[in-house]
Amino acid sequence: MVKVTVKFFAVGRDITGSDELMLELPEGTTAGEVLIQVKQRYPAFEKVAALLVAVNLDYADTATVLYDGDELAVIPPVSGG
Amino acid sequence: MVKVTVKFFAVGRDITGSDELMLELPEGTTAGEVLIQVKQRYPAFEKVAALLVAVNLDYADTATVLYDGDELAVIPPVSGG
Amino acid sequence: MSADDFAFNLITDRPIDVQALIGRVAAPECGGLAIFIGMVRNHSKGRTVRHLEYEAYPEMALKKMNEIALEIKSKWPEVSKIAMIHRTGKLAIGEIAVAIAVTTPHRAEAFTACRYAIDTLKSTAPIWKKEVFEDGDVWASAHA
Amino acid sequence: MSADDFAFNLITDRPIDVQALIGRVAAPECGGLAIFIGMVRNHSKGRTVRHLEYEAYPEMALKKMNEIALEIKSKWPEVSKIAMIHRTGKLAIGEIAVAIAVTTPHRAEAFTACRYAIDTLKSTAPIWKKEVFEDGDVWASAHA
Repeated sequence: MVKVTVKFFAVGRDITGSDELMLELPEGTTAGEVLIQVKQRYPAFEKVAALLVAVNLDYADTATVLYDGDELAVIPPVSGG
Repeated sequence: MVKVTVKFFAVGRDITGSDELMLELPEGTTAGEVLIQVKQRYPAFEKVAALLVAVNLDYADTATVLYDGDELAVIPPVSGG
Repeated sequence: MSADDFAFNLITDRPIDVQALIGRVAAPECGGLAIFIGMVRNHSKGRTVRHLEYEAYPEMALKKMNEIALEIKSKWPEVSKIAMIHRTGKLAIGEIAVAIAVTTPHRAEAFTACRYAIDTLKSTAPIWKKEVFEDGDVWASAHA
Repeated sequence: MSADDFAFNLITDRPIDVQALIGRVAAPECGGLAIFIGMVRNHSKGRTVRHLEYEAYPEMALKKMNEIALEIKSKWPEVSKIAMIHRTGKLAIGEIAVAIAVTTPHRAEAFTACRYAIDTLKSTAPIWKKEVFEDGDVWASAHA
């Protein structure tokens, strides 16, 4: 098993009600699989268009395999500036 | 006769040694004719490329006729900014 | 090359001081300085904005800003220095949300690089804006 | 339309305060502010500059600046406010010679209009720069 921190921001934090959660996942789990889990747990994410994922501070493909200690962030559409 | 103020700036002021001079000119005198007089009086102006003339705060054609009270400025190449 | 060599990037919850920003990028060999400042507008999509709240994923936003600086230096090697500051927290109308300054020996590249920096920051940096209206609030999703 | 309605232009022998300049153009409906700042460089055409001296034909320079502002407003009607300040007198390395600020609701026009303003000011405003070197001085004739 690998331990991964999942971080939420903005509308994502509003939906989950928390900044982050810790997940224990089978080895080989991908970023995309985590995103699916998150959407199942919090169906309101389905209403957020174009959700991206970052792994360890970089935007990541959904096929990215997660390792122990990784930080995955769920990135709603950005609106800085 | 018309009275015209001729103003000098930058390299022009260095050449003439003064900010301005007053000229009394026959009616119908043009800006270009004043420029020729100035160059005759101060031959060093021949070394200044692309001298422009302004009449009453606007760039003016050398054919511009001068009237009593006009302010003519001899404008060396600008280098602001 | 590290972004630290020529870039100063910051996510802060304190007001942005433009004069200090200029001090970060001023260089004796550079004559041209372009700055972009994004301020809080009093309306959005026809609605009256009361204030904004900015939130960032600060570690990643800073990493993105450093990447943008490196990318700019590689696209426009003439660029001497660049500084990008984005504010977080509650901002009133007219306050500065983001400020970007770029110095170059000649001005053309300063404008181009500054424009590129704000465009790229807005589309990639993980920063979010909540628009607070008289009658509710919404996380902005467009980066117009 | 008069330039006074949306423009603040100034020729001054006092140091230019960028924060005050921003205050001149900030508008609650405008989110984008582009600024260009021209600073005194420590070299010119390979020679070491000790300081610069700027001289203006102030009445005409101000008239040109107002004309530039009107022209910008007609080219880019979206422009909300514009401020142009040019300094005269003796300037040390790193001091600000010129600062131009333009606000628009959206940023693209702010950059374009600001770029146009500095380019046009440099090529048309009757302002001259004397470069003082270690071993002499010269009135600059190019407006690079």
